[in-house]
Amino acid sequence: MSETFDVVILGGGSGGYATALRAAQLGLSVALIEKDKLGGTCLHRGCIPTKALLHAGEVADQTREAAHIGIKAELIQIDMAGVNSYKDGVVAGLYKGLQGLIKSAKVTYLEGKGTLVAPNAVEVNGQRVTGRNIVLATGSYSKSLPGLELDGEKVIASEHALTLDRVPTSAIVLGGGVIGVEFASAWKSLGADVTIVEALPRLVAAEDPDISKQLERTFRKRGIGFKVGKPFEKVEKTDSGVKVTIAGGETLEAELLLVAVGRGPATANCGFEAQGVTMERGFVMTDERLRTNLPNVYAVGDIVPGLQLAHRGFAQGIFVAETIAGQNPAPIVESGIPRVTYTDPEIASVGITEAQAKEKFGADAIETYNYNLGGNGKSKILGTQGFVKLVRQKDGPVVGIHMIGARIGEQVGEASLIVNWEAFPAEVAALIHAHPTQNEALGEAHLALAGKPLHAHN
Amino acid sequence: MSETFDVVILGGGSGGYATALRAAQLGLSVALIEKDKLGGTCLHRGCIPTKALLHAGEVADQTREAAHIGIKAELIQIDMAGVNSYKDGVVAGLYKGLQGLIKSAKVTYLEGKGTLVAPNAVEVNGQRVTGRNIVLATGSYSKSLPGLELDGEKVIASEHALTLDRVPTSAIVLGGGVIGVEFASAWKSLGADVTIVEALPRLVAAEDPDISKQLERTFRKRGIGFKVGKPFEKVEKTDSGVKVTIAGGETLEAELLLVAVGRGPATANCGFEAQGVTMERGFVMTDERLRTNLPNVYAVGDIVPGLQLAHRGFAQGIFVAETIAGQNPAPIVESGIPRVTYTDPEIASVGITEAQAKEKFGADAIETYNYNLGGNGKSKILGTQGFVKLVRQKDGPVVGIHMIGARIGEQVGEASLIVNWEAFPAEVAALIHAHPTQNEALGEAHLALAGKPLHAHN
Amino acid sequence: PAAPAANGHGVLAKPPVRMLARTLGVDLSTLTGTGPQGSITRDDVQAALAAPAAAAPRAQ
Ligand SMILES: Cc1cc2nc3c(=O)[nH]c(=O)nc-3n(C[C@H](O)[C@H](O)[C@H](O)COP(=O)(O)OP(=O)(O)OC[C@H]3O[C@@H](n4cnc5c(N)ncnc54)[C@H](O)[C@@H]3O)c2cc1C
Ligand SMILES: Cc1cc2nc3c(=O)[nH]c(=O)nc-3n(C[C@H](O)[C@H](O)[C@H](O)COP(=O)(O)OP(=O)(O)OC[C@H]3O[C@@H](n4cnc5c(N)ncnc54)[C@H](O)[C@@H]3O)c2cc1C
Repeated sequence: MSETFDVVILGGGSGGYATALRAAQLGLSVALIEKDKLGGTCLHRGCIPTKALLHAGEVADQTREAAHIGIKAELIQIDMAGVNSYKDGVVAGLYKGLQGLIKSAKVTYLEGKGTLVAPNAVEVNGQRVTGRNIVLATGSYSKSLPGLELDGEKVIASEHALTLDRVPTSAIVLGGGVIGVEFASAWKSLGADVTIVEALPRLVAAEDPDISKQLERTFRKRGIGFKVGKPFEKVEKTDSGVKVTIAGGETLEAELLLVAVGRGPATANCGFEAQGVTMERGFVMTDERLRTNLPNVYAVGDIVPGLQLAHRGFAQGIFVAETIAGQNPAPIVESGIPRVTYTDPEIASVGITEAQAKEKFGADAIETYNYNLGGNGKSKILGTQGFVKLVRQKDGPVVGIHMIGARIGEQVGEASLIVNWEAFPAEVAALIHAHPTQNEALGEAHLALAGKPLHAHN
Repeated sequence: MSETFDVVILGGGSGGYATALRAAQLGLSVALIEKDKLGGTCLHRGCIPTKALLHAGEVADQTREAAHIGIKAELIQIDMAGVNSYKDGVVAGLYKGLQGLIKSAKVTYLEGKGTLVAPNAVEVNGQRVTGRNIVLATGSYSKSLPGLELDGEKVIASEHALTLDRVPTSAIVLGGGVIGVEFASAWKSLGADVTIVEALPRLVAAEDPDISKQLERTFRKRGIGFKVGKPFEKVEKTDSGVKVTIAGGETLEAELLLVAVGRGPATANCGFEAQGVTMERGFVMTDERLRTNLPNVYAVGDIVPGLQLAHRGFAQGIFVAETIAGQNPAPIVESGIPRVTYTDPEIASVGITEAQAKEKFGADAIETYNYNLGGNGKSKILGTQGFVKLVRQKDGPVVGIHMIGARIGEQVGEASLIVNWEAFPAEVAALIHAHPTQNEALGEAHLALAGKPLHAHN
Repeated sequence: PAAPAANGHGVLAKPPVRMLARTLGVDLSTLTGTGPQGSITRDDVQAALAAPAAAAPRAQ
């Protein structure tokens, strides 16, 4: 290619395509290089298909429990072919939409594996594509543990789990982080017998401990097994599936083992090291403006150390595009990024945990409040338990919000405004919250923390 | 009673009990007089039981449609006794909680019909209860039309509809406002054949016209009939039910007629006029600080002209209690109160409509944006259609947010912060919204209105 | 995302701070911000209230 692009982007996932769309909007010429499918992990093997599975699971559970609310229904069968075609249909629709967006944005889309061959050039399909700026956005892959080999059949990763043609009769999920608990929740709802094995002492260990406790309590009620504080030792294949040994020698058997022990940066063999990009354990190191050590070379998304979330990738992509276009966007504050786990019950959080707040401000300088969803009419109607936990600086703003309960993920928008805009509890309490919504629980929590509880039992 | 209370409250509904709780918190002595049940309309005959019905309907619909997403299920029967015991169970649980709150707040609770007998006294059960301040909170009742008599059997109001022991085979709903469309939606989901008759040219006429259009489109798809711009003429009882004649002479037949033509203030025979309280069409007139014309006599809730919503009553109650305690709370801005209609699809709005904004600022001084939920992953997963409509002042803040779609009511919290804090689209766009949530649609709408659309097709 | 944005008069302040200023009757355009990128903080608003000469609070 003789043209020199303003921006050449390597990788067409959340981070890469957001960069491309925003750069094109700002009048820059853009080449987007993708070896597989536009949309990347999130659209094809991540966020979207998992949430479709979880929704199918929610409907299955609701059908099972419908009689409790007077709706006599029978769950006849989980038709996994049907679930998959629903899931694939959702993905296909969004994929088509995204392709349309990239096309109408006049981004030059190049299919093929790209390699960084110079600080200003990527080679793809034997062609050299040069850019005044390069954005690395090659994403991540499912990691495993040393000596634990994925075979895609009995020992699988999330991408295999999403293409199974059946619900496993039983499954062991290795890893109690976001991806692990989401699959455990979905499979249980779809009829599998599930046990989670986690080396750390609690599930979703990145969340506030109160959240872990409530998730574990509900998982226990739902019959989802979990072994926490139990490092994995080995897996053996048996005729019927797998046999897993965990710390202490206990063994567990199941039809398959899902390995969900985290995602590593997909940066091998992309020419990054060869061109002198500073890296650490495979991650691309950047400053807070997402600049690598090479001039005009940026990185976005899962290859940059931090939260591995699609919306962080979107935001980083927009940030880098605006930077390249000469704007001066404000750096992204990692703790202000909202986080949702789509299990039943859902988890949502933004800002810092109680422990982090104590460390930052001192134990005496913070206050917390837990509002129990038991006092929330809509949550009672949905039959869910959980809470909204607020962490504030004494005489200061709310610095963290942590929530758990059915459908509670959708509350993260208001929570994010509160934390990122550094609102005081009294300021939120002064705003009227609609009755009867789950959203009202956020209002009630702030009323209570502002010293004027309304429907609060403590 | 020899004791003179700091506050005597007449009516223990949303407005009255919120006044009582907040006043007690502030150290005031409080008497709360209620002739029926603590909790009032909202808890026993309004917000809560209707939302339980609507949730039962949601589950019924989801079961019917489960096969589309691979969950083979059969809806065997709507067991209305079961639905009612679920609904009553939710109400009973919240009722118990509320009684506990009033008790532990040390509010003097007096059961009986109260009459204002002096500007500082209410008589109840032959006893005179005096107060340094009086708060009128007697609420509202279901209105009818001239000549249209409710018999509680074939021609009923919402309170009768909530105690039906069956789902009517067919129903005509007179009135396409919030209460009418909610019953229509719930009954349709539970298997009834429903037709709404509305004199105004559109359903939910208080909402932005785009919202009405989308609701009508979805109701049409759901097979909910409606006749808009058709004033009611008369109803005749037949052997099998009712025969309703509407403008133009068209007749409709059904098992029953639900009259949902609005709620009037429940102020007759309470002694208000006799004591010289200024009233209009039965409503108690107040200034923006909720003071009536009589010294130290306040009014809150549905008897004060304006939005008839429980959370407005809560807020007014808190406001009056704080005023009486000598605080100086900021007056409530009526347009900043969030509004949710719990139909399928749900409707949520806060701030002013496009038409109101044009009137207020001039047609050239505003901008709007409609974000279609078709671009929103989570909405696709839920299989819902709808949009988020923003109304802003040009180069100014967002002044109105109007939303429609399944479960979208829960987005009203973020919307309310945006409108009430007069945020600019760019300020909301700068905050990261979690993927894949419905909440993200609010983020995308603001990104688009800020000139930097991401997943938006126009 | 934590950065404040222009409020239409070229003044930088987060929405709740603007609301606070309005409630207290402080005109933001008369203040010099001490926050990130010159944004006006709560402390700036409170300080202006304490020193009315400099801030010229306006009646609501
Ligand atoms: C099971 C699962 C569930 C998840 N759920 C959520 C969720 O609910 N919410 C959320 O926010 N996040 C979720 N995530 C995380 C989310 O998917 C990632 O954070 C996001 O996809 C990262 O975007 P990215 O652009 O950095 O990388 P990717 O999406 O991985 O995209 C990288 C792209 O680059 C391409 N590529 C790589 N190397 C080359 C090369 N050399 N040449 C050309 N192309 C190349 C790849 O083919 C890929 O398409 C989930 C992840 C998984 C695995
Ligand atoms: C079907 C329906 C659905 C609704 N859904 C919602 C919704 O989803 N969300 C929402 O926000 N709002 C909803 N509303 C409206 C909400 O119920 C009212 O806005 C709210 O109840 C008003 O509170 P209030 O305190 O003014 O009056 P009420 O709740 O009516 O309470 C007044 C109380 O005063 C008592 N009383 C009256 N006169 C006397 C007297 N002389 N002596 C002693 N006691 C007396 C009554 O018994 C009653 O308990 C709904 C209403 C209905 C009818």
